[in-house]
Amino acid sequence: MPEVILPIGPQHPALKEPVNFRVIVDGETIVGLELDVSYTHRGIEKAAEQRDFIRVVPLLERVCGICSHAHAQAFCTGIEEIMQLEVPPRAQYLRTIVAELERMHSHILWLGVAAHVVGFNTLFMWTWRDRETTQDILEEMTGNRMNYGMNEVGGVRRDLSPGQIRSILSRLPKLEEQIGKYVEMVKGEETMLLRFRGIGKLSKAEALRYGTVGPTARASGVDYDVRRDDPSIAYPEVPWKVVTDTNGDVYGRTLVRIGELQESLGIIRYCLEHLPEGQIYVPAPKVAPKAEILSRYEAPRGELAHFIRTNGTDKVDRIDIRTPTLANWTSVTVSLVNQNIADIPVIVAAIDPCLSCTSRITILSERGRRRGEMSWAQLVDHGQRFYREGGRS
Amino acid sequence: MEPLLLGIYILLFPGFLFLFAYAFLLQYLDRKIAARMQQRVGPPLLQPFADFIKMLGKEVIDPAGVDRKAFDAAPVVALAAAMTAYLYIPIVGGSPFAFQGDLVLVLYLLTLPTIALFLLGWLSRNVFSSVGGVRAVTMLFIYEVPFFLALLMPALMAGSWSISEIALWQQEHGWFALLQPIGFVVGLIGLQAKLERQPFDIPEAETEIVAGPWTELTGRRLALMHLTMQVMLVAGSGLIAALFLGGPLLPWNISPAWLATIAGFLMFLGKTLVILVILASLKVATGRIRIDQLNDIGWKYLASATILQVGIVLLMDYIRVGT
Amino acid sequence: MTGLLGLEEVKSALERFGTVEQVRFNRIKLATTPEKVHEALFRAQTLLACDHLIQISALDNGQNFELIYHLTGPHRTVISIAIALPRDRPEMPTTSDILPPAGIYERQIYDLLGIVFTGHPNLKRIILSEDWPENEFPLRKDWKPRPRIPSGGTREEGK
Amino acid sequence: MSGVLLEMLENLCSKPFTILYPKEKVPIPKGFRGKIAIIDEKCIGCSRCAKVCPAECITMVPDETEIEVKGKKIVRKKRPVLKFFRCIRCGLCEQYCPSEAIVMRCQLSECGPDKEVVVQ
Repeated sequence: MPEVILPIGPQHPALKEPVNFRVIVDGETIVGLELDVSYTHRGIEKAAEQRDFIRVVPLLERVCGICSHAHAQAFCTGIEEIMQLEVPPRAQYLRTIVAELERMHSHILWLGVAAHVVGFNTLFMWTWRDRETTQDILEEMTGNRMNYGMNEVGGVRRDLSPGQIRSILSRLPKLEEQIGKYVEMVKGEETMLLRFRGIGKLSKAEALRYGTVGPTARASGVDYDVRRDDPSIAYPEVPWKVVTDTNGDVYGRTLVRIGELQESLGIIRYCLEHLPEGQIYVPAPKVAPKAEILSRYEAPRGELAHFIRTNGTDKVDRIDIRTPTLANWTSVTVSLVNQNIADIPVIVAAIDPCLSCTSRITILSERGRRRGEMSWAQLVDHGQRFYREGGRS
Repeated sequence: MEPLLLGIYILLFPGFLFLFAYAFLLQYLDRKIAARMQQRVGPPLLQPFADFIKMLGKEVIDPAGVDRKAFDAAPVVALAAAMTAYLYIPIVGGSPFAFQGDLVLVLYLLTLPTIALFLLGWLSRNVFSSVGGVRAVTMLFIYEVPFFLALLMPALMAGSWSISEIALWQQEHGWFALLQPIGFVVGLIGLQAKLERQPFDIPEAETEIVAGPWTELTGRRLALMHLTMQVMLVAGSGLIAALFLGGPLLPWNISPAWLATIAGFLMFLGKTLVILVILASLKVATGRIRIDQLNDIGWKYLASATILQVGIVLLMDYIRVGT
Repeated sequence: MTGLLGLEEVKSALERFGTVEQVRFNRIKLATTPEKVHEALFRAQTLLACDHLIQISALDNGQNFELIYHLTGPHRTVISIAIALPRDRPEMPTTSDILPPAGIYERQIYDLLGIVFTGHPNLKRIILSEDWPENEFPLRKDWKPRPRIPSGGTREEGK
Repeated sequence: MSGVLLEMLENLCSKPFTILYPKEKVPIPKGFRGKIAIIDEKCIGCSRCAKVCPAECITMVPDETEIEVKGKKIVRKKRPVLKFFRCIRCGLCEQYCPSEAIVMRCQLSECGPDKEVVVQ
């Protein structure tokens, strides 16, 4: 069978969001790949320049559905630093609780999607069933299951009553038990191990070179976690550790995410038990002084950076958002070449791509390892000719 | 058998009418058990039947440039092959069509749907379908050898090439599942692969190649292919039940013939259901493996296990005949 | 993980490219010119062990385009290398040869602000849809949405 | 592997987790940000909700009405009108309302195809 271009997406059962891969396959092996992610650009950065600090927070929350709190938090902590606000500790703890609950639901969701991608639908059903617990807790805390609307400049918008704290604490042991089961399943389920081990491998040097962030980087042994490296909110006061792994493949990323689930549970429990008394909010001035700041936060998918510049008005002059998925795409295109087509969804899913918040694209650079005698340019030529002729095999 | 009785046998019971009803029931049970194991609710009883009727009524779309006649014929051929194979499976006592060598015919007929699936994939001129079709055939070459070897071992030991006679042999000597446990396990795994269920749903891996050869199937073609797979499930589990679990025959004789028939029929139902539960559990407990991994597993473990079984059978035969 | 970088350390490595100042306890900023940025990034990588590019922040301040490269490393200090490009000729050499992840960020900046990175291996449209009109850069301050100009996508029926 | 089998058997013997929607419903927790509603007699017409709404779903229309606030009678000049399906349920209007005249009820809101529909 000669090389065939296999179009995957923009609408495809494996993909939850619009993305287009044009995979050039030789039999079952990928020899080349083009990605196109530009289907969901919404111009949020431009829109954010037109809104004041109260109204921009809900907008930024909607950059991404899963890590909505992360975006709002990166922005709020940045603006608070510019305004030099002292946010009360209770607000910081509440932010931490929501942030870690969000991380938990994101990682559980990822585990389910990864299992679904390798055809293990049972784990998918079970994880999504257990994810409901975190969603219920978030709904009770914030009033919404997604896009919580918890942050604002100066603090948080909702408080926790002692009754709610007790109710949340009582639900955590069940969740912990389920997470323990996942660890066992991921380490013991043969078909999943077959599909995860040695797939999409990135060495530590490669992970650093291609600028990976978050669990993808930590699975390759890169010891970066913004929560520790550039601490904000309540993280310096809470005992927790950064989870890293040395496998560097999809299996390692799974282990890192499950390890982080357990850490997050510990953080939530600590924060609930040691929730300081006091205000949850300090009134924020309407305008921010002229300044610029790079606000970083570890979103569930990796390091999130908001570059904010203010110009002495009640609106931001420029907000530049770098989402974790954008940083991880380069590594995906590199690690896909020479893999099996059956592994495309696994490798892509392993970085937990969030396309709406990325809405950006990459095309495989010339750095893709060359295979056989064909150069990359020849291969692209060949592929395009093929495509024009109808992609027949 | 009289022509009238034979007609009833083929058309009504335990022929095609029963076959379709039972195929839908097995499909329902399969889905229901899987759903409950995943803590879902699962479909209602008539869902598979409703799906079938609905799909029959849907518009048939011809992909551009496709050979319509071949595309129409392939599902029909596949279904006919699966239904014919079913006629040789003993259901209420031996099959009236039994002859020496019907085991080989059944194995051949059960391979036809896979070939039809490959043809459909290849004919539809869709890259997903082509890749899926190639995968289906590649998989055929991997699992077919151990599967056939495992299913032929009972014939070797019973000294007959007729499924009904093999079932009869077990009435006296005990089930082959106990005599040839490795063959039984390989047979179940091979059946799972033949039916393209997890962990062997490689040709129709939805997260990779949409639906593989099924991608361009619509309307009645899709309905017929689904029905083929369901009939294959009945025929395959019936075949395994006959070859390894003694089929519809009881280990002892029951005096009135009609009672024996009913008991045999119940045995058939019970045994196929047990096989279905095993297959459904396997489906729920595993993810999809890759084709190269299947290649490894198939040739390294399954094939060598069956060869081992062949050796054991030959040795046992030698001892038995020698003494 | 090592301790934070001191201002003196950074100064000794990067002072030759421009002014170095400490803007936050873990952030040191260097203001330099577009021609020197390549060398500055290389020195930051080799001498200061910066192995991670956080972001290339790009903005339009009305007079100039500003680009700020944020780098970090195991020392956890963010080194920001800021440059300004003239609005009338927004061109600068690419940095994707020494920083592979910069390739993607540069394409994004090219798409939204129209800054051309010479030597980039594949400088093509990335964020905006493929039928977005040429030479319309939405993040420039003087850009306003104009409904009369088709900006890609399909129109609603009957309009 | 044994963990998976154990969990499978456990599930087989327990009730399904699914909630069959029209027949059973999930209880809505207290403090849920649900259907938005304006309590007209409390509204003093200050327009703060319209200013903070990120989705611009609240507009003020002229409406001179006499209302009673803390025992005093005042005349309000405007009243808010909701473009109901634009609401993104952020809860900012509820938070910024000085007279608690705009609330989010513990009740699921309907959906509709037209964003501009005004629901009173």
